[in-house]
Formats: sequence, structure tokens, C-alpha cells
Amino acid sequence: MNSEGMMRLLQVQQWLYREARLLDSRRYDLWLEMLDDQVRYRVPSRAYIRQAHVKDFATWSVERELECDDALALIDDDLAALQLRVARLQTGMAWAETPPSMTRRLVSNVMLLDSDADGSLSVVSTLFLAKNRSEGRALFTAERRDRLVIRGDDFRLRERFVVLDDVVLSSENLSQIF
Amino acid sequence: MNSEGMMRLLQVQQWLYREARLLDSRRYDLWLEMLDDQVRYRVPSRAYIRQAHVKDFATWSVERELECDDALALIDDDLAALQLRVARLQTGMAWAETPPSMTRRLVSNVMLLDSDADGSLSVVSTLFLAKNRSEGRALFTAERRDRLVIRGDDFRLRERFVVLDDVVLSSENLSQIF
Amino acid sequence: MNSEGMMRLLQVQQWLYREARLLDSRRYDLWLEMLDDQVRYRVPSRAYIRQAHVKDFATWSVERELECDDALALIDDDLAALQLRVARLQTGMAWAETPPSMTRRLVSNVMLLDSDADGSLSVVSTLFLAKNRSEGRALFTAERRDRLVIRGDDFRLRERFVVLDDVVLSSENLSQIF
Amino acid sequence: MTHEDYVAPDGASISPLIFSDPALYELEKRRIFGRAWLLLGHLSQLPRPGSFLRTFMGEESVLVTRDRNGKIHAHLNACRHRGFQVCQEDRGTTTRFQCRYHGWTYDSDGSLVMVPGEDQLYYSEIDKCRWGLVAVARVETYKGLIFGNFDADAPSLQDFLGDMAWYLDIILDRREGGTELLGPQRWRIAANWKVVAENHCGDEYHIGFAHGSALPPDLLSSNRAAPLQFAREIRPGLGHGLGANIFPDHMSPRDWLNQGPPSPPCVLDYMVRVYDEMAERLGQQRAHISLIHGAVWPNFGMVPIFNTLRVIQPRGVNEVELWSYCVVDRDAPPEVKAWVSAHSTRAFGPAGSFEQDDAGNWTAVTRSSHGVESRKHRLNLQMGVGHEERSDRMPGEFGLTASEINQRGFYLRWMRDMFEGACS
Amino acid sequence: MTHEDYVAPDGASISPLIFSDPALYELEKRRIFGRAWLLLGHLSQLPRPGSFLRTFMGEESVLVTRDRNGKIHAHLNACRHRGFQVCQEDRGTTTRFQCRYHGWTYDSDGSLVMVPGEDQLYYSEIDKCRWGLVAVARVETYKGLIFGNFDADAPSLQDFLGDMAWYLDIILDRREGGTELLGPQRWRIAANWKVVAENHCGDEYHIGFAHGSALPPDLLSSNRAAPLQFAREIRPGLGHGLGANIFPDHMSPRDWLNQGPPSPPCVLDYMVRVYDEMAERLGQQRAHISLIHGAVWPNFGMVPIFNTLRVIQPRGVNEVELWSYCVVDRDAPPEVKAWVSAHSTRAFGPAGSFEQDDAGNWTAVTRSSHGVESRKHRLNLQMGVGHEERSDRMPGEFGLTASEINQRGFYLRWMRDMFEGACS
Amino acid sequence: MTHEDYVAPDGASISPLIFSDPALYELEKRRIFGRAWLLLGHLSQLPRPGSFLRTFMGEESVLVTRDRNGKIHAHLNACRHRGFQVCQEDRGTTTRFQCRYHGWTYDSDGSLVMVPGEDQLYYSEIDKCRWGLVAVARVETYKGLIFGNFDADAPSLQDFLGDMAWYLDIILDRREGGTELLGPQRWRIAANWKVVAENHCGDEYHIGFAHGSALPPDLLSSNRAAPLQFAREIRPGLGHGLGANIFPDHMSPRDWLNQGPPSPPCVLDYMVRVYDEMAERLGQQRAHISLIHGAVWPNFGMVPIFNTLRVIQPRGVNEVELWSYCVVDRDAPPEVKAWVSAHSTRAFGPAGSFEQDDAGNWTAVTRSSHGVESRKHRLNLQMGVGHEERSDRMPGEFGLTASEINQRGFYLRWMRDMFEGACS
Ligand code: FES
Ligand code: FES
Ligand code: FES
Ligand SMILES: [Fe+3]
Ligand SMILES: [Fe+3]
Ligand SMILES: [Fe+3]
Repeated sequence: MNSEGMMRLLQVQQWLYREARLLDSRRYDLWLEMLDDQVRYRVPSRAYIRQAHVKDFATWSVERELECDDALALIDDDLAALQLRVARLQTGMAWAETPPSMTRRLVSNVMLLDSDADGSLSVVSTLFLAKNRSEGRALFTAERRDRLVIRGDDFRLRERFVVLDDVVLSSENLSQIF
Repeated sequence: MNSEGMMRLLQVQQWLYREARLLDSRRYDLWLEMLDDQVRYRVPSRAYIRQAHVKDFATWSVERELECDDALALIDDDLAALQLRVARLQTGMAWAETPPSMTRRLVSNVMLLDSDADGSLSVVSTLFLAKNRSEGRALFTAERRDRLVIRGDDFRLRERFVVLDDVVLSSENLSQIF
Repeated sequence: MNSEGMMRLLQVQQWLYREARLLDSRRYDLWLEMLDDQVRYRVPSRAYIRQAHVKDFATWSVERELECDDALALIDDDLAALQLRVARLQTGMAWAETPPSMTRRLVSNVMLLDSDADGSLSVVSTLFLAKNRSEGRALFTAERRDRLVIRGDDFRLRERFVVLDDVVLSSENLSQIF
Repeated sequence: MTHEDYVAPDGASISPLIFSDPALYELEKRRIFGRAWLLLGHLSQLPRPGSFLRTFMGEESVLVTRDRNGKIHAHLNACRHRGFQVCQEDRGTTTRFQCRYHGWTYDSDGSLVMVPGEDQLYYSEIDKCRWGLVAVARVETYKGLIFGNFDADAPSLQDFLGDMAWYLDIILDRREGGTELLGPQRWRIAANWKVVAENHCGDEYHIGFAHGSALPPDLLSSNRAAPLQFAREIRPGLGHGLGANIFPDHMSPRDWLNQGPPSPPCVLDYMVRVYDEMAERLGQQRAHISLIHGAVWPNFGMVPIFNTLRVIQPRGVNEVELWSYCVVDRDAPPEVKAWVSAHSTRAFGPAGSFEQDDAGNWTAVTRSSHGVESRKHRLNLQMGVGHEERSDRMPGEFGLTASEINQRGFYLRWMRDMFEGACS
Repeated sequence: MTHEDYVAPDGASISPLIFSDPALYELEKRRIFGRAWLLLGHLSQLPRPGSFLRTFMGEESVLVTRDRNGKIHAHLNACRHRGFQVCQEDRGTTTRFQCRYHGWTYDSDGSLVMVPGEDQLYYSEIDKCRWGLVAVARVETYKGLIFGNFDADAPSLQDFLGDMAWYLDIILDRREGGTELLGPQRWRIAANWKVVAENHCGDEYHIGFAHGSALPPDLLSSNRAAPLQFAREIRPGLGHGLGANIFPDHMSPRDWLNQGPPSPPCVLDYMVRVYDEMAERLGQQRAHISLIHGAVWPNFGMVPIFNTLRVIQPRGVNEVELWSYCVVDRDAPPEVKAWVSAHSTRAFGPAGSFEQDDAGNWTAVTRSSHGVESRKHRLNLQMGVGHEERSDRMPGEFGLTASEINQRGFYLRWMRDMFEGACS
Repeated sequence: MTHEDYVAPDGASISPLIFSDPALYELEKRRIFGRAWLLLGHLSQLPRPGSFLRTFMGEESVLVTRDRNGKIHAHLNACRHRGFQVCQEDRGTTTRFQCRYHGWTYDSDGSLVMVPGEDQLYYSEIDKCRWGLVAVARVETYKGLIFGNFDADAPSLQDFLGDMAWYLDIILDRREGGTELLGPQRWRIAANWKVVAENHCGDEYHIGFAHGSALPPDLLSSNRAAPLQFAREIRPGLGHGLGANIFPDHMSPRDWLNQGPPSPPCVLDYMVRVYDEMAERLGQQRAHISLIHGAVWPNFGMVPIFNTLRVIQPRGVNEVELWSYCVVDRDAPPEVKAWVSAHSTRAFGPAGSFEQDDAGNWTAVTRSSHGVESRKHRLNLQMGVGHEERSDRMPGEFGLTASEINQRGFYLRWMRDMFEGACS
């Protein structure tokens, strides 16, 4: 890592922190501005699938537990779907968030995996999200695999893939953004 | 962010980590030395208050849920009060911390919001605090809004405002520093 | 902290993140490659021991609660023992990890304490580890005290000492690496 | 309060106690979940010999297998030696379930095929035939769906479904190739299972308010109590219930498809083609029916308008685990399947614009039912009581767009199963 | 053990069982919390028509409102349709509580004002007058404090308070403008509610040890068992209890104010001025009394010496939710209010130097009460038994600086309410 | 089902109900844990006057002390005033246990030595002799191990151990200096205590499968059902059980030591030396026995082959807290102790290669026992029934390498203690 790479890493980190703070502050309108037009936002389901042989750790992959695409994801949104998700909150009848949840996001383990020829960045980070309501507290942990595109001094989210660590969600709904 | 800003950010981060480690190591005496004489340390209560209209996300603010100043805070301390809090632990009769809790603080999402003309720094960070006792474990998440003053190569805490994410605390007391 | 120190800090941080990601991805084979031949990996037990006097916070130390060496640790491994731990998983009969746990590690509060004459680095970090299985979720918090040796552009783990924040573990086993 | 007061004779009021009494829940385990046909899965989930899946019947872990000969089985997922769950995964392929504790090994037909030390340690005295996995007493399928029943003396699945089958065919039998299931999504909700089940069974009334945030604004501005013009509540009897749009004979599929939320042309075209096939298979009347919601007694819910089927797995008196599937026509083109599953999951499932808000309803109702003061007052299920109608073209009884006809049917069935002639 | 053994006839010993038996707790819900006057809040919390707050009576969620005409109401926070909590916030202003599930809408006086589909779906057959929110049977106020009672046949609030009112006035009625409440702070403690309540009601004995870390060192060095020179335990009867400093006639307020922890001059001056007003309103004797701690039966505790009132909300047999308020004179100057609330919260509340240590006492006592061996042995409440005194200047019975007179009164009241002539 | 059906008369089958019925667990607290000798610790843990440790008997917190005169005591860890746990640490040194709530103070012999305000506040009316800590009725030691018993009428510890003592000596009495304990490691497992206890008591059968990942491959390839050539299950009676390698007379220690996993030379040499001392102290026969696993009724388990002793502390019907110790010869050289404790902890304890997999067995068996359907079927304990043998050289009855002889003995003892002539 050279000092340029370091700078880039810190910029990305700060961008992720800023995103987390907007979401915890319920500024969904400003969060939408962080998205690229082509954004794809996915949260797969996860399942325990019988493993045939175990000697090679490459076969222990998390990937085989994730259900997306041809299976049934938990969330599979494009920009329009995300905008609807946010617009819903503004109707005054989005009861799951009335009163709004008290959320807190810890973003950690930020790594730049690579930069593509088109200048987009592949970033992984670890998310710990606590969501408190009077009914109780839900805790989520996840790896987020993001692709960011560079826009001048700033970034836009082009792709997010959220690996939640739950098979059966212990939360009564997913009313928040990861 | 230039490389100077980056350096400052990392210094602040390390300062917050050092603070966390002192508190987890129960070196309250050394922690007191990190405070400015004028320090103000506040933890507001939080409540669900009926929201009138919801279209504008700016009205969804966390601020309206916080009870401080004219209302009843959870903690509202100046330096003398914090010193008393620490001195209490040294009496040998501070039963809530006898034997001492096993605490662990994760400090994350450190952001420098701005520097004032007087050279003080506005810093936000996310705190995850686990407090274990034989009776059980309490988990806290919070945003901390700090103001640090610069003292040579070091900082002093001038102001801390802790936004806890609980309406009803699930901990039997607040015997630790956030 | 100068810019060289900063660079080193970030390198160590990235190394710890990479380690965490390998473990969460169950690439124990690649993780073994991050270890030094002389590695020592210890997790002490922890207990509440009556404290005689409390005025001096230096006597409140976490150290007196840790049981290792002459007492009974939870884990006390050298390289061979760690290799056995990993090899066990490949037998196809390591039931505690069949199907494998879904783990997530947040590594935070990374600090470089010092560099030795031999060029090894003393690093502390805070670990939050969530381990999910269909039977439930175990949460661990810990301080990790590592010694890394420098190998060219990379590091190897020479020593790890894990201070868990539990007296009675709430997890039915310790089938994962901290 | 005696048990006669739990549900009024006409079903028009109930006591909140039935949502919160742990003793009643223990009884339900035996009298409801021990006797009813419960949904286990779909044949498409067990594509070949050795395929298996793990699910629940009530709170019992159940292993559903396709054996070497292709036959479907369901067994308690518990080794006969000490009870260890012989299957630890949600699904996969194997013909050999070896218990991890001591190695007793079962075939995918449930038979005990290997006991370590059988000759030496057991002195050849163990009768392996007596110690196979415990079979679920009855396993039957209906148009692809697999059901199990713990009660050997239960009526047949067909009799159990009764007139509900006529309506289920609209989903399951509209195309030659039948259906397949995607999923499940699974999540926990702190609600009594009946609160969730009655909502699926009969609650069109809540749509305009509880789901106000997810409905198109023009629908809302019209009549929030009954936003769906052609909808009727239908009670096929036996505790089952559903709501459906019944389009007038003069309408053509494009007429009603254009009234819903916009779909891409490929989906619209597909739906019109399905209409033709359906009309041929099921007749003109059923081709004009589009199911909105429904539930097969006791805990198999569905929201066909968004292509979701779900099992409401009870987890104690205060909690359920919802297993939500997306149902698609097996022979639909991939782009239709993809659109359908994305569309479905944006509306239903834990992150769906509709279902996000449902959980809060169910937990709130459950919480209230625990108060000793709240419990003194009965809940109101009178909507449309005494106004049930019949039709000569369709089976069952009918209520208006919104009506509690189905909730009443649900709770009266509950009373019958719980307290009539019961002795187990 | 029969119930007669729970509390000795003279109150001087009790069985730990009463802190840990779930069946007793279920009975308490009806016989204690279903019959007593429970603190709901303060008029100052409902400043104008439409103001509301949400609180609990026992474990029941209760909605307290000021209606359009300014009248105070309390209702169960549960929709009559299915029981959904119609109010989801701690406080605010509205005159319209619309249920989110199906939209039934109630006015702030509790009446049901709108049922979606009333004419069409309900065929105009629903009698809205019968389906308003369930009113708490009785609501009365005492000098600003609002109380509710589920029992329509309960004695009046004034009769319920009895001689406790004479002492409560010292806080509530010392100034013309009365008081107002700040807060609450709220937190959970794994303790039986009675353990917390008896401590507030009568436990001056623990101050010197349990709060050794918070007391000024000179107090400690004198007499740790009874550090407060002028303090007496006072039992006004009916299960209420308090402790107070009773200063001799010859002392003036500056005399005793200088003995406590130092306050800023503005506060000291204010206290002296209040003394004069109080002497005029309540007489010389009461102006010489400063309340330390106390509790109104069953669960309204207070530590007036640090200006805190609190409700001990039971949450099952093993847990409470403490709702702690700061009480201040309404017309006190802002700087006095600010000092009082900061001073209060540094001593009491979850982070207070006193209260931090209290939680551990209560949870430890509760834990012990669960052991089958521990339960075989009775707890000792004999301090001062048989030495109760009376005064001709003040109502009630008196113990020394520390005494278990009030705990005995508390548990004897508990016995009476639980087992005498009870039939509900 | 009546209680006679819980365990078959020959012990060869049991009902899963006994692992999951909360009412049975409540009874066990009194009839099992209220009457049996329970392991409290080891004399080496209380090295000098004032040493103390805190442990549990069943779910009761118990304080074990060595008083000023060196005498060992055990008392309930509960202040007689309100029940506060007077000791809050796992261990330490003090002769003064001052209750934090109100300051009552006890000596390390349990006597109440100070009551604040005894003269003034209690009017000298409190009889301190009557209010000392409640003593555990009986405390006895066996070769360093300290046991307590709540039942004053229990048989002596020696009688309680019966023939088990003959085998325990092989660990405890093989060297002049006796043993010492390291630890404990402590962790929670969601399992019924009997599931864990029966495993320790008699389950050699599971080793080849449950621990397949930890066994050397050559052992596995031979005979997984019974991998240990010289092992026998031994039932000394009274509910105790063990498994041991019984080496033929012609073998010498080096012969069998070389068959196990490789140890460093210093350890090997030490073991050979111990053999000589043991043969002298206990005789040739016992020197040829190496204990593998075992359990003293009801909840003191051991895996001597890996030097671990453990107490299975019950925590409700569904959970245990395992307290696992490493036992070493007191006079072993430091390098041997170090190797033994590292070796032990790599195999047993929460991170051990063996024990990691055990927890899952116990939780799975416990979970299954809750199903109303699973409970209808009995668990199979028939291995070796009717084939028990006796020896003229060693006490007890014998089974093969693997046998359920000991589990049957365990559950028959359970039946006897629970239901025979019981009246408490
Ligand atoms: S429990 Fe399955 S083999 Fe023993
Ligand atoms: S529950 Fe309130 S309107 Fe239905
Ligand atoms: S509880 Fe121990 S002195 Fe009061
Ligand atoms: Fe809905
Ligand atoms: Fe107190
Ligand atoms: Fe084992």
C-alpha cells in the first residue's frame, strides 16, 4: 500500500461512515443521493446445505449458503425499488418505522479489494447494526461487498451485496437499510 | 481530505482508542487527565414523542427524542462531578463495581466534523460497549459527539454528548463511563 | 505519529482485517500461513478474585483476573496444536462445525504499542465476534494482544493473548479462532 | 371463564386469553398440530432420489425425504437411541443419515440400517426393524404440495381440504406443468400463531390502513376500508378461508391486469396466455378468479396476489417462525420467474413493503392479550355476521370485500378441534 | 407452607418465597395492582387539551389524556377490535387515536368515533357507544398527581392515602404554585417489585453501608448504622411509609440546610424562602420536617431528599422497570430548577452515586429468594418491633432513625390485600 | 404416563420426558440435589485460614471457607437479614464477610459477629447466635475432595461412595502427596443435567463417532464402535459409574503408555515412577487400571484419561454450567504439571478437541426431548442388558468395552431417589 492507496482507503472509509450516519439519522433523502443510477442492492437468504466433503477449505465457502438470483433473496432492489422504499417512509403510514427505530451502525474492517479498469472500487466492510424499538433490540452482523464508482472527489454506490449471518432472522422485519 | 487532515484524523482516532483502553483497564485516574478543566459530559434520556408530519426527513431527527437541559438527563456532569464519580470508586464501597465489571469498548466510525477557530475539533464516533458481570451482560450502542481541544501533540476532552440508543435502559445501572 | 508510523499502523490494520476475513470465510488453511513457526496462542480463563484494597487504580488490573500458565487456560496452543485444531475440521467428523458456524469479526481500536529491537510489533486490538448457529447466537468481546514479526512486506503472528470478557462462557464451546 | 366462552357460538367475539394462555398452547400442540394436515413442502424441492429437506410440524423437527425408489417419506428428525437430530441441514442430498452421537445410521426411507457394535456390544439382541425413525403417520400430496399428519385416523387430505381445493387449483393447477417453490425466507415474530393465521385467512379489512404506505395513492383516496372493487371474502368451510377478486364475466384478463400495479410486457403477455390455459383446465368461472389471500387450516397461509405461500410455524405461545415461499409456474419463462420473485419479495417477506408493517400488528395484538385487565374484555369479530351468502357458481359462503366471515370460521374450527369429543 | 406463614403476624419475619413465586405474582396482578391507586403522572405533564402520555398500571399499558374540554382520562391502551395499542408514543399531543391495524379511531375522551366501513361492511350494526376504549374505573388527582384505580369499588384516593397525605403535602403543597415533574428516566432491574418498594418505604438502615461510597466521609466516621441525626421512620398506616428529618423547634432552616451537602447560594436562599411560605401554608411543625424517603402503597416510591419520585413498574415476578422523575416547585427560578435536577440525577437515577449501588442489592435479594434451600429460612424484619411510638403533633407511628417499622407495615398490608376476604 | 414409566424396571429404556419436564426438575432440586453428596472443591483450593471459594450445590450459591482455626465450612451464601449474597467473588482470602446491603457481618466460620445498631436500633433484642449463615448440613472430605450435603440424615460420604471409592483412589490416592486442582473453566450448555451426567457416567460407545475428529486415524480404522481394546464399563453401584482400561497382569506400564498418544519423555518417565508408587499403595491390580471416564452420583463427572474432573451444575431443566478442573498429582514436577494441563485443555474443556463436539450432542438430545410427538417414544438403553458380569478381583459389575450398564444404573438410582419412599 502506498500513500495514495492509503488516502483512497481512508476516503472510502469516511464515505461509508458518512453513509452510516445519514442512515442512523434517518436522512434517507440524502442517502439516496449517494447511490448510482445503476445501483443494485441485494441481501440473499441463507441456508444450511449439506456438504459432501470437507477436506478442502475452499469448499467451505459462505457462497454456497447464499440464496439469491434463481432462489429467493431477502432484498433485490434497483434504484427505483430503493426510492420506493424511502418514499414509503414518507407516507405517514409506514408503521414499522413509526415511531422510527433507534439504529446504530458500526462499520469496520474496511478493505479495498481492487480497482477496476473503469475506475470503480471493490470494497468490503463489516457491519454491526443494532436496531432498538420499544419491543426489543435486534442485532445484525454482516459483510457488505460494495462496488463504488468515483465521481470527482466523491463516490456513488453501484452495487451492494450484504451477507447477513442469519438463517432464521431474529428480527420481526427488515425495515432498515444495511 | 489532504494528508494533514488524514494525520489529524488518525491522531484523534488513536486518542479515542487510548481512552477506551484506559477505561476498559479501569485506569480512571489516567482518564481524568484526558479531560479539559471546562469539560461537560452529558447523556440525555430518550423518549418516543408523537411526530406530527413525516414527509420531510429533516423532521425525523434524533434530536427531538433526546431529553437534556430543561428535561431530565441521565448524566450531566462537569469536571468536579466526574472527579467525584471516580473518587467514589476508590472508597472501597462502590458496590456496583465490586468486583469491577468486565467492559469492552469498540470505537468506530470516527469522523472529524470541523475545526473551530479556537482550534477545537468536533469529532463524532460510534461506540459499542459491552459490560459483563456475573449477573449478565449489558450491551450499549451510542453516538458520541465530542469536542476536543488541542494541547500540543495531544488533546483534551472539552465536551461529550452521548446519544444512547435506548428508551428504557436494559442495564440495571450506568456505572461506567461512555 | 509520523507518516511512516501511520503507514505501518494501516498495514497492520489491513493485516488484521485480512485475517478476520479469512476466518469468517473458513479459510483456515490460508490462516495457518499467517502464523509464525514460533507462534504461541493463549486464551486465559477469567475469575472474580477478592480485591484487598481499591484506592490505587493500578491494583484494579484486568491481569489479576486472568488464569493462565500455572492455572488452567481455555486455550494454550503452539503451532502444532493450532495445526491439529485446523486438521480436525478436515476430518469430516468435527461436528461442532458441521454445518459450519456463521461468524463475523469486527476488529477495532487497533493500536501499535511499540516495536522491539528485533523488529517485532506489539499490537492491541478489540475484537467483537458473533457466532451464529441454528441453536442460537454467541457474542464474544475481547482484547487481543498480538506480537507480529515482519516478513518483508508482510507480517506473521508470533504471539496472541486473548482477554475474553467472560467468567462463565455463554457459548457451549469455543470452536472458533479469536 | 370456562372454555365455552373462548369463542362465541356465532364466532363474533373471542377472548384474548386464547392468544396468551400457555396451557391452551400445550393443548394445541396435541389437538391442532397433532391432528391436522400440515404443509411440509413441495415435490419440486425433492427433485431426485436422496433429496431431503428439514422442516417442522408444529414444534417437531421433521425430515422429509425422497428415498432411493423415489417415494416421499416424512419422519421425526430424532434418532431412536437418544433422540439426536439425525439431520442438521435445511436440505441436500444423501441416502444415509448417520447419527453423530453414536453412529446409528438410517436410510432415506427411515429404516435403521446400521448399529455400531450390533453383534458384539448388543449381543445381536437389537431388533433393528423396531427402531427405525418414527414415521409421520400420514403423508399425502395435493398437486405438488406435500402434507403430513401425525394422526393415523385423520380424514384424507382431499377431505380435509374440502372445497378449499376448488380454489387452491387456481394457483396450483392452472398450468399443465404445475408449480414450484422458491425460498423459504425465514424470520421470527413475537406473535401467537393464531393472530398471524387469522390475518392470512380472512383479513382484507386491514389492507387499507395497515398497508396504507404500500398501496398506490389513488386506491387509498377512494375507499380505504375496502379498496379492492371486485374482492370478496370466501369461506369454503372446515376452517379454511380466502379472499379473491371475482371478475365479472364480461371482463377480459387485460381489463383486470391493467388495473393492478404495472407489470412489464413479458409478464402481462404471459398472464394472458395463462388465462387461456387456465380457462381450458379449470373452466371460465375459475379463470375469472384471482386469489388475494387465504389460509388452509391451521397454519398454511398464502398471499397469492403476490405469489407467496407461507407456513406459520408456532414457537411457543408467543412466537412464530414464518417460512415464506414464492410460488411460480414451473414452466414460466425465466424472465417471468425473475420478475415474479423480485415483485413478490418487494411486497412480502421480512423486507416487503406490505409485510414489514404486518409483524407489528401481530405482536401488538399478542402483547395486549397478556394483560389481566385487557383480558376481561372480548375482541370484536362481528363484521358481516349473519350476512353470509352462497353462490350457485362457486362453493363456500361469501362475505363482502371485507368481512370477518373467515375469522369466525377459523375460531369455530379451533373450538371444535380443541374441545369437542377430545380425549387425547 | 400455607399462606399464613408468608408474613409473620407481627410482620417481623417473612418468607423469601413471596419474592419468587410466579403464582403469587399472578395473584398480585389482580389483588394488588387490580385494586390499589396507582400513580399515572402529574397534571403538568398534560398541559393542554389533546396532551397525552402513556404509562403502565402494573403490566397494563395505559393511555392518559386530557380531552378537548380539559378533562383527564385514563384508558387501557388497547383497541377494542383486536387489542392493538392505539398509542405507540410516550407522549405528545393529539385528539385522535387511530388504530393502525384496521383504522378504528378513538377520541381523546376514549369514545370510538370512526369505524371504517361502518355502514357498508358492518351493515350499520355496530354500536359504537359500546366499543370505546376501556376506561380505568377511577381516576383522581391529589395536588397535581394523577392516580388511577382498576377497581370501581375502591375507597377514594383521599381515604386510600390516609395520613400519608399529611406528609405528602410537605412536598406537593409547600408552595402556592405546586410542583411539576421532569423525566422519567427509565431502566430495568432484575428484582421483585416488593424488594424495591420496601426499600423506598422503610429502609434508612441501608444508607450507611449500601451507600457508603456516596456519603460524605464525616458522616460515615460517626455512626454508619444511623448516620442521620434527626431522622425518624414514620408509619402513617395503610401500607405507606416514610423516613424524615424532624428538626427541633429551636432550629431555623439555615441551621439544617448547612448540615447537608453544600448548595449554591441561590438554592440556599430559595430554600429559606420556601420555608416561610411552607410554614404559612402547612404550619410550623411540617415546615420543620424534611422528607428523606418514602413510598405510597404499593409501588410509588420517592426520595424527596434528592427530589425524586418513582414508579416501580412490575415486569413479571423477577423484574421491574423503574420510572424515576425529578419533582420541582413549579414556580422555582430556572437556576434553582437546573441545580435541583442536576443534583438529583447525580445521586439518583441509573447513574446516580446512590442508586448505582441499589440495583445490586435488589437483584441479589431476589436471586437468593429462588433457592429451594434458602427459601427454607425466614428473613429478619425485627428491627424495632414492639417499640413503635406515637406523637401528639404528627400522625402515624414512629421508629428510630432506622427501623423496620415500615417494612412490617408494608408486608402486613400485602397480606391483607392478598388473602383477606379476597375472592376475585 | 405414570412415573413408573419414566425408567423401565431394568433400566433398558427411558422416556425423554425426564429431560424436559419442569415439574420433575423442581422435584430433583429437593430429592436429588437436596440429598446427595455434592462436590464442593478440593482442600488445595483453600490453602490457609481465611481462604474461601464460592460454588454451587444445585442452584444454591454456597460459600466454602477455611476458618481461622483451619476448619472447613460450607454455608449458604445468603445473609440472614434479607438474603444478599455475602460473598461476591469466586475466591480469595478474608475472615470477614460483610453484607453490603446493611452491613451484617459474618466470620469465616459462619457466625454472625456484627450487626450495625445492635444495641440502639435493635434494642439489644437480636440473638446473634440464631442468625449465623445457614450451614450446609454435612461437610466431609474424601482424599482431598470436599463434599457437602443438605440432608442432615444422609449416609456418610464413605457409604455414599461405596465401591466407587475403590476406583477413585486410583486417581486420588496413587501418590503420597495426593492431588491438587487447577481451574475451573466454566461454560454454559443448553442441556438437561442428566444428559451430560449419563454421558460421563457410562458412555464409551460415543467415542468412536462423536469424537471421530479427535481420535488418531489408526484407532478409527480398527473398530469405531469400540476403539479401546482393554476398556471395560464398570458399575460400582449406587448410581456411580466408570469406564477403565484394565491392563492384563503381564503388561508393564511402558507397554500401555506407548499405546496412547505420544507424551514427552519426562512425562513418560514420571508415569512409570508413579506406577511403582501406586502399586505399593494400592496393590498390583489397581496399578493396572487406568480410568477413562466416570461419574459420582449425581453430577460429579470425570475424564481421568485426560485428567479432568467436572461438576455439572444444573441451571433449570434445560441448561447446565460445566465447571471443569484439571487434576494433577501435587508432587509432580512443574514440567509434568504444565504438560498435563496443556494436554488436558486441548482435549477437554470448551475448546478441547473432544469436548467441542460433546456440547452439541447434549443440546440436541435435550431439544428432542421437548417434542410432544418425540416424547411418545422411548429411548433405547438396552446395550448389554442382562450380560452384566462380576469379577473376583475388582468390585462392581462389568460390561464390555462399550455398554449401557452404567446409564441403566444411573437412571435406576434416579428413580429410587425421586420416587421411593419420598416425602419431602
Ligand atoms: S443418539 Fe443416535 S446413535 Fe446414539
Ligand atoms: S385492531 Fe384496532 S382496528 Fe382492528
Ligand atoms: S441483607 Fe445483609 S445486612 Fe441486610
Ligand atoms: Fe397484511
Ligand atoms: Fe438506597
Ligand atoms: Fe464425549
